[in-house]
Amino acid sequence: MLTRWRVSCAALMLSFVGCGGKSAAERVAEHERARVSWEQTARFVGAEWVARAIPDAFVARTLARAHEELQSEAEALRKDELSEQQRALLRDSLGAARALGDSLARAVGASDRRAAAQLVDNSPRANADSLLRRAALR
Amino acid sequence: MKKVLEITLGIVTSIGGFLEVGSLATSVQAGAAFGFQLIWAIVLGTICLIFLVEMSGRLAAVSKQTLAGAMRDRFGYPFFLIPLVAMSALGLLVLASELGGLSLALQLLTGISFPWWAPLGAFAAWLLLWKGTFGIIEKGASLLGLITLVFVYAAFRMHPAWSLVASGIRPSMPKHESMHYWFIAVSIMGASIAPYLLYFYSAGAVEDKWNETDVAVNRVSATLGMSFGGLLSIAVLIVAALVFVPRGIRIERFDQIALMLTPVMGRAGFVVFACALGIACFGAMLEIALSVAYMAAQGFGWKWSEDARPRDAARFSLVYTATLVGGCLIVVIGVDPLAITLLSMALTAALLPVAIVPFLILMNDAHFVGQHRNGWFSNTVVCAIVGLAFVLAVVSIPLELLGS
Amino acid sequence: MDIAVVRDLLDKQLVDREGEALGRVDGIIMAYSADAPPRITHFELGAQTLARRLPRPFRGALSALARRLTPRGDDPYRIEVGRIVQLGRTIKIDIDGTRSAARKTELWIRDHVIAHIPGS
Amino acid sequence: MRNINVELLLDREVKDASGRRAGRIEEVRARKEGDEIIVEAYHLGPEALLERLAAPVFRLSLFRALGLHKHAHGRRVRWDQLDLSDPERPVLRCTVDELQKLVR
Repeated sequence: MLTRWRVSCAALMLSFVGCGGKSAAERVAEHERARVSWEQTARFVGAEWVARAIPDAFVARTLARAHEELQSEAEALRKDELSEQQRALLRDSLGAARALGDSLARAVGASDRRAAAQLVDNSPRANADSLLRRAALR
Repeated sequence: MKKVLEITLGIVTSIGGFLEVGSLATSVQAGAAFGFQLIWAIVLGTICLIFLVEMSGRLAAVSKQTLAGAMRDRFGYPFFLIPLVAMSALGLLVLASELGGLSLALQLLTGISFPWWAPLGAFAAWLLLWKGTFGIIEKGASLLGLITLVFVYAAFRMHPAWSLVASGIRPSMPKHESMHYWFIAVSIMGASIAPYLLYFYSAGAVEDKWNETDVAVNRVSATLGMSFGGLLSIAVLIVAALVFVPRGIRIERFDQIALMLTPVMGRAGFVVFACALGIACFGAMLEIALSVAYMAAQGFGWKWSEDARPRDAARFSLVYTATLVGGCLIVVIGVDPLAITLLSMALTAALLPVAIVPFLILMNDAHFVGQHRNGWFSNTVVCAIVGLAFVLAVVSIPLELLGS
Repeated sequence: MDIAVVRDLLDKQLVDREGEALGRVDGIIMAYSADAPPRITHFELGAQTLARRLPRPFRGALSALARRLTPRGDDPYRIEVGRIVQLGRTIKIDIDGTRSAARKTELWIRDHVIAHIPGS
Repeated sequence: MRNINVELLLDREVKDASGRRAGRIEEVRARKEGDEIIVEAYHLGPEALLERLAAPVFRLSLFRALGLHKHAHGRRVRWDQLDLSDPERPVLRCTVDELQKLVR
């Protein structure tokens, strides 16, 4: 009786651990999602600042946070076992996202709303259509 | 006429007091990650809460006993310690997350990033408990809490496709990230059912000297009040889904949540959000600190009353003071407030049976509630929802911890 | 009158003459002799009594803690069952609670902790 | 004459002289006469525990439908049938079979 319990517990644990291991494609999608999330947070914050909807201090802090998060995402990417080509692609887009946040932070620091507006306009939008469809909102 | 007034007041208090950092954070996370798909979790949690709140009011009105007192009476002291310890530990965690929410709100409003907001907030809460009366705390906090209705306004202004909202009420399997989906579902249920609320509610009913004539009033105001409260959580989820999903933003930090009202209301939205968050968290802090103190005092037979001067209920006052200090320490140590919120809500769900099963036994005991015993319907509904939340919690918490 | 000692007495709320909370019935003392029916003689209150009721691993540590934290001499505190005025959901006892040793911890905390905080 | 803490008797296993188990002490029945409370009997076994803890569970039709209530059983020990001279090890003064069954 007791052994049977042990066996089923072990099986359960194994299945948990099995769920933990993800395929390369899933991991790439996850890196991508994290990058988009913080890039778009920076963009969102920038746009709202241009519209004078949020105070400077909050913008500065959130952009700094975005910088940190993208940094640690880059760190995680370096440790992840992916093909060199995939890694390079992700690294470049991460770099671009960080650059956007940093330039926005500079524009906010200089109270230059026009530059910020330009940065927001020229940065990539999220693909709202596919995102909405994915969440079954369209 | 008096009854109508009582019911209205009961409903207003429940609406104003419903949202707190747990239900807010879990609803926002759900909306941002899964659109309207998790509305069912709010609905189930709220239904369960309606039954439980009605029961704890009924217990107090009929037996003149508080929930904690009745538990010690019925099950004896060694058993009583289990819910006492579980609920106190959980109370500290939840208190810490409310304090985190309050600090963020103050930071948003003042623009000052200040490590001392948490001790200040805890001190303000303590001062109110020390000097205030139950009436001030319950009615005042929930009247101010009506500001959270702004989420309903925002949800309507964003014109969601109501047919999609309705389809979220039906539980469905996740299409992606299933681990995270179930974890959030569990956290939502934990946040909605919030067992500490039951101890608070029954103590309030005894403090207000309810009797058997209040059973009907209690039933109506609990049902309507908690239903409207649940609608508030749903409104938060809708706004979060419509703001964050199309931008691809996942909520990983509290700061991101602060943006949810600006697309609809501009600068005012930012300020109103900060106020709503701050008031909701502050009110919840008062409730949690009091609940822990009520539980200890009633279980050990000490004198308890929020209306008495602290020196006349010394041990009771000491417990809520210590609880606030404890919660404050957790925040000062510097854990991520959003992470601790989600975890404590999920843990709440896992610990629900400890708090709810003995409660159900009490509510079926003629010795306590006489002819006002539970019917089979309420027993079944509560058992089913609590059981579901428990199973989901036990499976999804380890997975989420392993995954992250 | 028939009494189920565990169900009707143990863990019940005790109140004094004025209806003020005294504590709960943490323990019950029975005088036992081999040749006469045992009698319930006292209710017992106090941290020591509570600590003894716990499962073994917790018992020793909590009992030591209780010894250090509670005022000396009156723990556990006993009340004769002859002083029962009324049995029910709460048990009313004919004593003056303000002076009773059952309140000692409460009063100690009041005088040494709470009274030092302004506004108490 | 010695003092025994009733709350510590709870859950103690009672055996008869031959070492046969009679059940655990779950309830103590007494009668109040004036100022005195006089112990009449000890109730043993799961039935007595249920009587104390979960009486309402018996009313749940589900419980009855499963027939679980038939398995709970208990025994009543008159005060003179129990030797408590060592409260840690309560011993019967008679055999288990002589005890009265608790019936519901």
